[in-house]
Formats: sequence, structure tokens, C-alpha cells
Amino acid sequence: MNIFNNAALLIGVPLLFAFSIPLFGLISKELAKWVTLLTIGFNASFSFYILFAHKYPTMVVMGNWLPPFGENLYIGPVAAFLVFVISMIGLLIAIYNLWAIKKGDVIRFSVLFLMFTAGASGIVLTGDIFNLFIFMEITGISSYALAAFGPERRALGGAFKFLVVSSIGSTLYLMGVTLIYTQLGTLNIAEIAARINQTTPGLLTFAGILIISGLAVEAELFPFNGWVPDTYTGAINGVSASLSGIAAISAVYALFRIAMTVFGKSGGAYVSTYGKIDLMALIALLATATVIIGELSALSQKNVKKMLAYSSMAQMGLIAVGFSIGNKLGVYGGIFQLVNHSIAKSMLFLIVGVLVAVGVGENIDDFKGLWKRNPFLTLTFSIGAFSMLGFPLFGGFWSKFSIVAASVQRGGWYDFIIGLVLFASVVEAFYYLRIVAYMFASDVELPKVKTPITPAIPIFILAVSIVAIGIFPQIVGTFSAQAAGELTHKMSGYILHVIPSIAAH
Amino acid sequence: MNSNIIWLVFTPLIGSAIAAILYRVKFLDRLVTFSTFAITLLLLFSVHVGQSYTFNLNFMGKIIPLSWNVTHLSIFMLYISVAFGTLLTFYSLMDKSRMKGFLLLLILAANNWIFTTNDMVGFFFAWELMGWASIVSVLGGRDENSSRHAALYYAMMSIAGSYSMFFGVFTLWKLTGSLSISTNVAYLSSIVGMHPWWVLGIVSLFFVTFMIKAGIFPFHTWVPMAYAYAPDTFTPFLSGVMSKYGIYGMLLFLPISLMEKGMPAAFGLPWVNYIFMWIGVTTAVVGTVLAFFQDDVKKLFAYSSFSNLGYIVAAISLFSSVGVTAGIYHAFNHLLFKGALFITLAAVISRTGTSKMSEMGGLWRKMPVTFFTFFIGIASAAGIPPFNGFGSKWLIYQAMIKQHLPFATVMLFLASTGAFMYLFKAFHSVFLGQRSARYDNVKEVPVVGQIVEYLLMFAMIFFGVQPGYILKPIGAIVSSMGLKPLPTMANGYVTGMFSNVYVPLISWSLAISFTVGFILFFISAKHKYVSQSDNYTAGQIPEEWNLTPETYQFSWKFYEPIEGIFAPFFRIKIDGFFRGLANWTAATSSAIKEIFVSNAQIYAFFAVAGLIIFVIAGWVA
Amino acid sequence: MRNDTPALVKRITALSLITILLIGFFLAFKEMPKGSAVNVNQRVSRLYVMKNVETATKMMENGKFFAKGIKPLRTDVPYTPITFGKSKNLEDGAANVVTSIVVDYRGFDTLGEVTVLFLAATGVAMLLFGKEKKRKNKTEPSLIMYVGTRISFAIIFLFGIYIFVHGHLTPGGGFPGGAVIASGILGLFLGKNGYKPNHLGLKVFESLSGMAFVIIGLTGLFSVHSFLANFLPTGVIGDLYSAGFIGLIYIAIGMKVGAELSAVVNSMIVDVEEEWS
Amino acid sequence: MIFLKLLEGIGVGLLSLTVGLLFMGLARKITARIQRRYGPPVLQNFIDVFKLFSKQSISHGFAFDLGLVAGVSALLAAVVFLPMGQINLFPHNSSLIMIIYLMTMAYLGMAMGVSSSGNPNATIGVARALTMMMGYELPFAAVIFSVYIFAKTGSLTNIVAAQGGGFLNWNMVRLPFGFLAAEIALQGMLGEKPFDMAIAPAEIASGPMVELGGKYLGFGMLQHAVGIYLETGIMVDLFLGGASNIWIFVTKQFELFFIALLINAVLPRFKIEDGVKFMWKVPLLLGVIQALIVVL
Amino acid sequence: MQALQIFLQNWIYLIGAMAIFGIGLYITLTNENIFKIIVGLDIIESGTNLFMTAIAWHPKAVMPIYTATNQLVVNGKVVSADPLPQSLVLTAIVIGLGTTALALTIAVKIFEKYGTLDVRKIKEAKR
Repeated sequence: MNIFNNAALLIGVPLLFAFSIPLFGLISKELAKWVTLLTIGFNASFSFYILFAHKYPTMVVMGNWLPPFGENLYIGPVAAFLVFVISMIGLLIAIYNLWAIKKGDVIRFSVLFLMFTAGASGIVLTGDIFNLFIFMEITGISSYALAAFGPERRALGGAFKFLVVSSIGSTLYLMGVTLIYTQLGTLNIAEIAARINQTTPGLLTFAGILIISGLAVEAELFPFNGWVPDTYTGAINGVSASLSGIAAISAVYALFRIAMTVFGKSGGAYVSTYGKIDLMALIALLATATVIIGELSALSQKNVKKMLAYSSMAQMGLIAVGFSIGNKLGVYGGIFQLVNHSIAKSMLFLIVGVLVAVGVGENIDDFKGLWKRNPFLTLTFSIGAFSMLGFPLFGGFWSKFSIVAASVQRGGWYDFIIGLVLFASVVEAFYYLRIVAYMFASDVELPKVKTPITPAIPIFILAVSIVAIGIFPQIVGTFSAQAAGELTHKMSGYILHVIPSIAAH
Repeated sequence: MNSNIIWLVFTPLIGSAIAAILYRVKFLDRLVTFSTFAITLLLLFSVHVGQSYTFNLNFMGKIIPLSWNVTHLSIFMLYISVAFGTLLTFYSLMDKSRMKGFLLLLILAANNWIFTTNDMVGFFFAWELMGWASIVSVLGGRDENSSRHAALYYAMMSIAGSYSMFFGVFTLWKLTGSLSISTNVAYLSSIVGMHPWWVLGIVSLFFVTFMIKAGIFPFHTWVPMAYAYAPDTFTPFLSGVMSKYGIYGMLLFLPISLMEKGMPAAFGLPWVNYIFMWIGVTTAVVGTVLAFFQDDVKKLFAYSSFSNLGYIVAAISLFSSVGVTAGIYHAFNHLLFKGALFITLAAVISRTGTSKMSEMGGLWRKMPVTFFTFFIGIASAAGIPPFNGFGSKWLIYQAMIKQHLPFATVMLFLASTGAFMYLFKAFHSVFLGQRSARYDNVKEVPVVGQIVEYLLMFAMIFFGVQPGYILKPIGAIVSSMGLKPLPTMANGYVTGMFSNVYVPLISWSLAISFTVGFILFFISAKHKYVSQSDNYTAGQIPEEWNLTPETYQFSWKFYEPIEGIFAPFFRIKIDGFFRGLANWTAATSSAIKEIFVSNAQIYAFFAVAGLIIFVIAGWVA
Repeated sequence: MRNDTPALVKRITALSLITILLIGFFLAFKEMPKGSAVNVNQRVSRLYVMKNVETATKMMENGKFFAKGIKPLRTDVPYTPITFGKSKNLEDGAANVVTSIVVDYRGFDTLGEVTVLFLAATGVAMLLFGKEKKRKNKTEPSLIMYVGTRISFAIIFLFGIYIFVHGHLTPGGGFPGGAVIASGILGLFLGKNGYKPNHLGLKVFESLSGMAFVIIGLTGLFSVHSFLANFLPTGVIGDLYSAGFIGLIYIAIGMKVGAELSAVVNSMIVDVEEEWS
Repeated sequence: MIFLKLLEGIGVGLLSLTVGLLFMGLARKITARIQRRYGPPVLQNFIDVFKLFSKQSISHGFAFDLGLVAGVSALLAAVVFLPMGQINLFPHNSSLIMIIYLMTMAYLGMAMGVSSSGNPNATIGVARALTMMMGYELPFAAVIFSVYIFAKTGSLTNIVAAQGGGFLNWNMVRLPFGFLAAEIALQGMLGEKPFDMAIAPAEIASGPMVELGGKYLGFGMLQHAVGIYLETGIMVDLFLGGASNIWIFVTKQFELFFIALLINAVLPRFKIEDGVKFMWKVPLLLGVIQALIVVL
Repeated sequence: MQALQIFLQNWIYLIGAMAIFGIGLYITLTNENIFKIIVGLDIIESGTNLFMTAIAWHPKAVMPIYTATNQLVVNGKVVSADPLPQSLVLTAIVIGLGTTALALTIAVKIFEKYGTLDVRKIKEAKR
């Protein structure tokens, strides 16, 4: 047991500054944005320190009560890496927000955005199943409010849909947690994970179904994802970027932490779960349906933003397919794809945001001949698109590669699943390439548009990182591999680091 | 010194980088491209059969061996592709089309990699590199909208293909744990007796990819579009070299079928091969029939390419020594004559600015060198001795007859006759007949282009008359595949199973008879040259009928009478299948999209319904 | 299911779905320990009630806590009797066990909960942000209303403070206390048309009390090396000055919740013009 | 040795020209007699050729010249590979497919020549001829490949040798359906009625020949003459068991040609698509039946 | 009678909680008015909260607060109700409050901008 309590600052500092931003806001609106930026910057640098300089897996104990009695944060390879990714993307979107958020209640927007990022980090960090719910609600409430923010009324409609579905989802999650508590009398993830087979199978299955259903809402899996297109389309682009780049990471993390660590059987080549039905297989089915439905829906969209929304949905499905294969390679691919998706998709949303702001528009027809009008945004958009469709030498290739490899390795009906997913990928390739082809059309004569400098910085950094990951996949790969090791070996990867004394037996 | 194989890949990559930097200046871009091709050709002389090189790529703690291995087949393919590329890039020095040299160099790198690699990872990477570079190259055609459409279509097919191969690579890797192509092929051969269906499934994953790239029958629909709308100087490479990657891939995997113990046979062939042979024959016939009715000359020759690849597939699917020899030989011949034809077409189109046959005509007086190249090209393509297309077609018939496949042979023969028909149509419509007044100022291509055309003419005649220079290396390839090579005689012999052809003899005979003919021509009474519109019109003058050279030229609906015969077949559209698939996908997409056109309550319904389904599933389980 | 599905279809579908769901629940309940069998002694709560977590921690470190098959023997943790008004230096001095769990054992949850409320208030204010147009009261309140709300406000305010100050001894705590205070302020709104609370004051109050909570947590981190750890003496169980930092936190929470809910009421009661231009 | 072969080759060429022209003359005479006319003298065609070669003519350019010369020369180059009786110059080089492809070159040359004149009638004629070619090549190919498989050889010399030993060994007897199919195909190959739409004089002014005059028409006639000789010669080698000497060979050729003439004299002309359809119905069916019999 | 009493003692709160949950869900799924939907969501949350309280309770439980007269532990056995779910409920209530407040705000804004409270009519003209 390796305790590093100072890592509580990852949550504490954002909270402190979130509470104090209204005071900073009394001085200047800009200051509020800068405080947000710097706070997320602190988180990013601190998580960078943990990831590269500190020894992990490590643990934060809250209030000096050791797990399983008190609450704890667990910083394993997964959490360390994902917190870093979340904070970095949050930082970049905060830079974008400096430019994008000029009107409306800027101060409170900053508070919400800061807590949105911190809440997502909290989901990834926490080691308590109820605390996970709290952080989900922190992320959730701030994202409802953020999604409703904006001059357009469609934002409100989208946010309301999100709110309704997500409330039901969180209620279901809470029910499931309660059911587990009746059986095991504890809320600590590690202890539940260690003792999960002491529950009765029927109740366990039911609780698992409730929890998975609840989490699937935010993880955008099929029947639970009705809110996705409207919310993503309605929200302002910075918020859509953070929804797909930040909230998605934490939601998928939560889903698979529960499915693989809490419910998972230890041992065996592939992770499967206790209970009457295998939750991993259930998720695999949902994920496949999500991929196909998402890609097919995206195909006929004329609105790029909506298309990106559907594509997000489909990508989440692909990520979930990767995880649900359940071997190390699959989880590796899933995490890799998660990172790629959040980088590329948030970049694409930011680009659409810039394009809308400079007067190009968000429909496919507006993209015609963009190369002549603004090469920078065209190039970065193409990079994002290529990463999305898994073009070699772009980030997305390696993850898709691993997912396909893993499912082939697993064989059985996963061959069928991956066949469907690959079909959907062809569809995906079509609509992304269609946009790229439109952008490079030279038969359109329209005035040039300038790229504003501030939002260009995050877009540039994200594009460079996509290419860098594509060329040196080790950048993400090493961490993904460690993370996959943690998720697929629940005893040695998680439980023993949190409650070492379980090992005595 | 085995690492020189790698330089085959790196030299083009470096050249490509330089060319990409210089890309704004078109001439420099082309110059770098040409010189890189030439350097690569020189580098080839240092590469020998049997060389191999392995580079252990450390990828995240896993060792992935990237291995190169030069076989007889690879060195043959390397030589012909690089040599042709050198000619083409030399031609393109003076060309105005929007082909981008650095993309061609990327394809060259992929080309050298594909032909030399012995590991599936490298093969896959090179394949992707080649595919994408060619897709982007297609984009630069004259008609931007069409070429974008074509590139998108090509990209879709190519992506579908690469996913298929991707899947196959991983399946093999899972089965054997090795990434080496030769190991895997040997493994598949060893289990084919026990699990024929397994092997068939895996191999067909690869074959779908190869068939898409080569444009074989059910997957040919991208071919005419991509060939027709690609930049004019890129089409020769696309048709001549790039379609052969698929053939190369097939040749890598074909030896498996030698050992089918578990499979029933049909007509002395394993039934899989039999079906595959028919696919090839269908390709040949369908391509021919479709080519009759095209008005775009590039599209016509695109269908012609497609048809010729059908010949190759039909030949190699027999996997007999004659068949494989004939297939590889035809691949070479096709590269040569179709490359020459497309180069001349590029010349014509660059001078006339159109690719519609109905808008051309009578160009032979203005562009004589191009005309003769084209003439020899179509003579080769029609398989007329002593030009180079003859030997391989003749061998293909031999191979088919040897297997007692008269019907397939007849269909191939029909395709060949049909080929003569559409080739003549193109020949007539472009070069013969009445010349429109528009083209009165058309000039012959620049000297650079003429040099290339002379070289191509020479090559087509030389390799026609001296087939031994090609058949000997092919013999080595065939024996390296475990087949008995054809007996080699003197250079001029093409040796079949039933009879032999000594091509120089034919050439001599032709030469003498032509001499006699011309002597007769010149000793007889004098003739005088007249203008083109001065011809027999039943006593009328064309001007009196308001006939202009354009309307007097007969090139529209050239083969209308037989359109009716083929009409029932036109109703079956393979293109329609893919289009239908696309439409179906789009329709499904709209239908599925409806799910998400709803309100908050309905979404809540979905969520609860999903939960209920799980609950029921939990009960059932 | 579509946007235009008839109401009857929706009702029938909803009924059947809910029926199946409830049947599922009841089938699951059948496997639950029933009624008196709700065995607190096997739950982690036992340790909280007995204020015995430290002993359990030691047992766990000695390897005795988890029996074979990883079945915890929470019943085995030895018990030191607690006497109201006498026992000292308990690991957590609060008489109200729920409070001790809320603020101390699982204080991190509460921090999150406060954040959620804060975020909700922020979100409400953000969405309703704009230039103030008019208040929404239609009729002028009567004099009795005006005077009554002002008088009762003082009493309500005091009651609210009482509730959160005694949070560790009696049922109640920061949240109920804050809500009570907010209800007093709501009375003020009702009592006078055009009542304007001190916006700046509310905002500063809200921020400072929230920061106070985090700072208390950080103090724990820097003095006792654990975030949200108690760094104050726990006193005698049942005393007002006992239970360490629970009282402090509850005061912060109470002020924060009161200010926040007042701000929510204020935001919702005002009609604004948006400033999107 | 080479000179000897050269001389022999030139001799064979002359022979084929002579026999071909003679056949054409006979054809005119016989047709006339069937139609109750007197008809021209048998040697009229020789006279015509000499006359044409001595007349001045107009040309449309070097492609025109080259094309017409190629038409004759390529056929002459093909004739030397045909085994005819004891005259067999290159016994190891008599692949039938090679000869057929050489003939294709003659068609190509002729088509190129007449098309380059720019007269649409010529081009229409060529297009019709090529269409008809696709019609008859299909049954003919079926027959050829049946014979190949039956005789297990692709060389005409060996096919002739395999039929040695009497009438009953002839492929005509052994492969009767194939022979019938080939006969009908031969009718098309010779361009006789009912398959003479390529040169239909009333519709398209003799089609390919419309622009020919003087020596060019002479070349055209010579090509036709060698064509008749070559095509009937192939049929003789394939089905009538070849011949032991050149006289018997020519006689057999004339028998085949005579049948074609009789049919020509009594039948009207097909429409072009009907011609192709007919070819793909009756003779193809026969050819397929023959191929099935051979393979099975 | 005794059996019914025991049954009720054991099950009444769970059944009640589930009934409230179902009623809330029904309201949410069938009423098109936004405010009613929000009320439905609130009722669902109440049901969940009651459920969590119910699993903490047993018929002989005492309140989990030390007073002079209230003994939580008898013979080393805890006899009080389970305090942990109660504290969770406390948290859940506050979270529900936040969600409801936000939902109501969004509803108010929706009424302002769309001029309707019918969920079916909240949609953009162009899809």
C-alpha cells in the first residue's frame, strides 16, 4: 500500500478555486477564465508529475480512514493516465474558451467548466462506488448547465433531453449500488470486487444490469444514447468538444471499472463477469449496435456538427467493443482508442466552432473549397478525420488495429462483431472522406477567412499530437498497456494495491 | 550488403519528400520523380534473387520482424514496374496534367516494398500506402467533380479491401504466431487437407482485397471511374502497374491450392480454382462487352484493362505450368501495351483537351508517331503476331485447352474478338475518319514524348519477336513455385503444350510479304493524294448537305446493332449491386436516423426499454 | 416509439415496462436478507456506530480482518462500550452517527455534495443571467405579510443556525439548517415587492463558506497528512464542543447552503433580458 | 536453305493468289449459271486485277496505302504456314490460332486503310464486318477447341496427320456437329450470303470498298482471293483430312467453296443483328454439343 | 394475521419505495408536460431514497444517535438502524434538489424560447 495523500490536491485545488472564482469574477471576467485555465493547468502539470515522476499505483486516503472503511482515491496506471489526458484536453479547451466565451455569464461558465473537468478526473480517481456517483453527478450537473449555455434555443432542448435520460440513468445506478450494499455491506470498490462472488447470483445480476444501464447513458451506448445528437448539436462547440473529449473518457472508464473490476472474474484469458449473464458480452452487444447505428445515422447528415455527434456515439461503441473483448490487447486498444477519440473529436468540434464563429457555417456545403479559404483549419480537420477512420500513421490507426487484432485473437462470435464493426467503419470512412474531398474542392470561389490565434493554439497542439501518436504510438501505447494490465487483472492490478491484507488469504 | 533491399524502399521515400517540397514547381517535381525512378532502376541492378534482410522492429516491447526476401517473382515484377515507371515519368516531364510526382514516388516505395517484403505487416503497410497515395492521385483529374466521385468510390472499395486483408492478417497471425508470408502459406498448405473451409475462408479474405485492387469481376466497378477520371499521366501507371499488385498477391497465395486433398474437383481442377477461373473468364467477357459501348476513350480502355486482368486471373487460376507462365507473361504484356496505349491517350487528350471519342477523329495525320504507337498498341492488345500481346494470349488458350475447358476457352476467344472490335472502335474514332476543323492546329507531342513513344514501340515489337527474354525469367518464377517450367528453346520460341510458335519466323514471313506487297504497290500505276472530304458521296459534295467533318465522322453508336443482343445483360448491373448496397445503406441510415428525431420522453423510453430487455435477458439466462 | 406516438400506446407501453421492471425488483428482493435480518453487524456501518474503525484497521493490517474466502468478520471487531456524556477521545466524537459518517468517515462525499449544490446554483444563475427587467410578483403583499415575514425571519434564521450548530448531536446539520435559512429569505421575498437581497454579500458569503470547507480539508492534508482529516480534539461525546471539525464544517455548509438556496430563489424570481446580442 | 524456303514461300503465295482468283472467277460463272445468265469468263478476275493495277488511282494518305498493303501481305504471310497436301513449309509452326491471329492483322490493316479515307460508308461496313466476325468466331472457336481437345494437338500438321487412314478417320465424320457448325461459320467468314451485310452494295455502297479504286481495289480483290484460299484451306485441314497432294487439296477446297456458293446464290441477306443472333443460335448450339461430346 | 404483519414489517417499505419509483417512472414516461416530467423525475428520486432508507431499517431498529437513553449497541451487537444508507440518502436528496433546480430552470428557459411546455413540440424546424 503506497499512500500519496497530496494527490488529493487534484480534487481539492479545483474545488477551492471553483468556489473562489465568483470572487475573482468581481474583479474581471477575463480573470475568471484565466483562473480556470491556470487551475486546470495545475491539474495537468500535477498529473503529469504523477504520471512521469511519481511511483504509482498509489492511493489517496481521505480523512485518514483507510479503505475499505473510509473513502480513497486510487491512482493506478489507468487513473494516472486518464487524469492526465482529461486535464490536458480540459486545458486546451480552456484556452479555446478564452476566445470563444465572450458573452453571457462568463464567470459561472468558468466555474462549471472547471468543475466539469475536475469531476471527470474525480470519476477516474475515486475508489468508492458511491463517491463515483457523486462525481458523476458533479460532471452531469455541470454538463447539463454547460449544454444549455448559449444563445441558440436548440441548446436548451438538447440539455433537457440529456437531463431527463441522465437522471433516470443515475437513479438506476444508485439502485444498483444500494442492492450491492445490501449484500456486501460495503461501498469500497476493492472490497466489493474481492467479495463479489459472495452475493446471490440473481441479485448480483440485477444490480449489475441496473448499474450498467445507468452508466451506459453517459457512455453513449445504444438504447441509452438518445440524448447524444441533440445535445451535441445544441451545445456550443467548446462544450460539445468537452463532452466528447472529457465526459466520454470518464463515463467509459466508470462503465468498465464496474464491469471488469467490480463484477469481473479474476483469472482466465478473457475477463467475464459473475452473475447469470456475462455483462461483458452484454456490453459487447450494445457496443456493436451502437457502432452500427451511430455510423449509419451519421452517414446521411448534412450538418457536420450533428455528423460528428453521431460519429462520437459510434466511436464510443467502438471503444466499448475494444474493452469488452476483455483480453489485454482489447483493453489496450480500447484505451488507446479512447485517447485518440477524445483528442481527435474534441479537435474537430473546436474546428467547427472556429468555422462557425468566423462565418463559414456548419453544414457540409459550407465546407466546400475550404482548402482555399483556410488551409490551416482544413489540414487539421483532415488530420482529425483521418485519425477517426483509422488511417495509418495517424493516431486512430493503432487503436483500431489493436481492437481488430484482439477480437481476432478472441475469435468466436467476436469475429462476427468485428466484421460488423468494420462494415460500419467503411461507412464512417465514407462520410469523413466525403467532407475531406469537399474541403479540397477547388471549384468554389469564396473569400478567404482568417484563423484567430487563440483557438488555433489548442487545435494545433491537438493535431500535432495526433500525428505524433500516429508516428510514435509508444507515447500512448506504453501507458495503455499498463492500464490494460490493471483492468484485466483485477486482483493484482487493483484490489491488492488498495487492500493488501486481502492477499493474506 | 543485403540491406540494399531497404534502400529500394527508402530512396523513393526520400525522393518523395524532396518532390513534395518542390511540389509547387511542377517541372522540378517531375524531374525529381523521374530521377528517383531512374536511380531506383539502377539500384535494382544490385539486388539479386535470394537476398533477404530482416529488421527487427521493436514496437512497444514486442519484436516485429520486418523481413525482405527477393524471389524470382519479385525481381521480375520490380524490373518491369520500375522500368515502366521510369519511362512514364520521363514522359510526364513535359506534361501538363495535375499528377503529383511525390505521390507517384510514394507508390513506388510501396511498390518496391510490396514486391520484396516477406512479412504481412510490411505487406499491409505498403498496401495501404499504395492505396492511399493512388486514391489521392486520382483526385487530380481534369473533371474535378467526377474525379472526386471516382476517388471516393475507389477509396470505399479500397478501404473495404484493406479491412478484409487486415482481418486475414490477424487471423493468420493468431493461427501461426508468425507474420512471415511464406511460413503462413506453408502452414495453410499443410492444413488444407484437414480444414479446407477454414483455409478457404482465410484465403478469400486476402483474395477479396486482391480482387478489388486488380478490379476482378464483382469488384470491378471502381475501375472505369478511377481510370477514366484519374490524371491522364497517372492512368498508365494505374492500369499498367497497379493492377498487377492484386495479381502478385494472388500468386503468393495460389500455391496453397496445389494440395487440396479435401476438396472435390471439377474438370480436373479443384472446384475453387474452377470457380475462380470462371470469375476470370466472366471478367474478361464482361469487360469486353462493356467496353463496346463507351464513348469516353479512357473509360473504354479502363474496361479493356479490366477484361485483360480477367485473362490473367483465368490463366493463373489453373495453376498449371502453362497457366502460370501465361498469366505472368500476359501481365507483363498488358503492362507494356496498356501502358503505351494510355500514354498515347494522354498525349492525345493533352493536345485535344477532350476524352470523348465522338469529338475526336482523323488525328493520324497530325500526330503520326502517336498514331503508330497506338496502332502497335492495339495490335498487341488484340494479340496480333508479331507484337507482344500474341504470345501470352496463345499460351492462355493452350493452358485452358490443356485442362479440357472448351467453354471457358470459347468465352475467352469471344472476349478476344470483342477486344479487337472495341480497340478498332477507339482506333477509328480517335485517329481515323474525318478530322474536325478544330484540330487543324494540333501538333505532335513534344520530343520527350516522342522518344518515349519510340521506345514503347520498340519494346512492343522487340518483346513480341523475342519473347524468350521474358519467358526465361518467367520460367524461373514458375519453377520456384514448384511447377515444371515450360521447355525453353531459342529466344524466339513460345512453347506451348500442343504446338510451338517461332515468332521470328512469323516476323520474317510478314516482313517478306510486306516487302512484296509494297513492291507491288510501287511498281503499279501511280496514285495521287486527295483531301479528306474528297471522297465518294454518290456525286454530291458534302458541303451541299451541310455536312461538316464532325457530322460526317462516324463514331457515335458504333456498334448499335449488337446493343440489342446484349441488352438483357445490361439490365444486370454489378455496379447496381454496389450502388444498391450504398442506397440501401443510405435508406437504412435515414430510417435509423429517425430514432433520434424525437423528444426527451421517448429517449427515456428507450433507456427504460433497454433496461427491461436486460432484465428479461437476466431472467432467461 | 416516435415523437408522435399516441398517448394510449405510450401509457400501455409504459405500464408494461414498469410492471416488468417492478417484477424484476421483487425477484431480486427475494434474495435480500429480510426485515430483521438486515444485519448491520455485517456491514461496515457497524464500525462507524461503534466508532471502531481504527481497531478494525489494525486488525486488517495484522491480517485478521478478512477471513478465508475474503469474508469479512465485522462482528469480530472488539467493542469498547460508549457512554453518552462520558466517553472521551473516541475516534469521532459526534453523538449523531449519521453526521459522523456524513462529515467525517465519508466527508469526501459531502464535499462533492456541496459542490453539486453549488454547481446547480451556479447553473441556475448562469442560465437565468441577464439584465434585470422586473420582479414577478403580481400583487402587492399586505402589511401583515410584510411585518410578519420580517419578524419571523429573525426567528427562522436563528433556528437554522441552531440546526447546523447542533448537527453532530441531534438530527439535522448543515443542509437542513441552510435550507431553513433560505426559507426565511424566501419569506422576505414574499413580504415585499421588489425585495433585493445583497447580491454581493450573498456571492462573497457563498464563495467564502465553500472555500472554508475546502480549506478545512486542506488543513487536514497539511497538518494530519490526509485530506479532510480531523485535526481537532474530539471532546466528550454529547458536548456541544465535541466531534472535532464536524461543527466547523457544518457551519460552513450551513452558510453555504443558505446562501446558495437564497441565490437560487433570487435567480428564479427575477425576469431578465438575455445579453447575447 | 533459307533461299529455298523463301522461294517456296513466294511460290505458295502465288499459288494461293492464283487459286483464289480462279475460285472467284468460277464463283461468278457458277452464280450466273444458277441465275440463268451466261456469266463472265472464268479468267475474268485475272484480267480485272491486271487492269486495276495499271490504272491511276487516288489515295487518302499513307495510312490508306499501308492498310491495304497490309491486308494482302498479312494474309500471304499466314498462307505459308498452312499445310496443303505435300506442300508444308513449316510443319512445326502451323498452330491454328496463330494463323487465325495473323488473319486478324489483315482485317485490322484493311479496316484501318478504308477507315482512314474518312468515308462513313466504309466505316459502317467495317463495323458490320467486325460485328459479324464476333458472330461467327464464337461457334468457330467452339469447333476449333473441340478439335484441339479431340486431336490432343493444336498444330494443323498434327491434326491432318491424326486424320490419316481413310475417309472414316476424317473429322467430318467423327465430329459431324462441329463440321456443320464450321460450315455455317465458313459462310460468314467468306462473307457470302446470307452473311454479306458488310459489303451490302445497295445499302452502304459496297461498304469497305467504297473508296477503293485502281490498284487499291486490286489489293482488295487479291485479299479476298487469298482469304478464300486460306479459309477453305483451314477447313480442309481441320475436317477433310488434309490432302496427300496439292491437287486433291484444291479440289477439296473447291468442294467447300461450291457449297458456300450454292447457299449464296439462293438466300437473301440477314440484318446484321439477326445474322449475329443466328450464328449464336444454331451453329453455336452445334458447336457446344460437339464440345460436350468431346469433353465427356 | 401474524404472517401478514411479519410480511408487512419486512416488505412494506420496499414495496412502497418500488411503488413510488414505478409511479414516478410512469409519470415521466407518459406526461408530455415538461413540469410533469420533472415532477416524475423527482418522484423517482424519492422512491430511490425511500428504498435506500428501507434497506437500512428493520422493525426493531433504534435511531443511530447516541443520547443518554438510546443504546445503539447491546451485547456487542448493533441494534440501531444502519446509519450509512441514511447518510447516503442525505447526499442523494441534495443532489436531487440540484438536478431539479437545474431542470426547472431549463424548463423556464424552454418556455421562454419555444413558447410551449409540451416535449413533443420542442424541436427545431430543420433536422
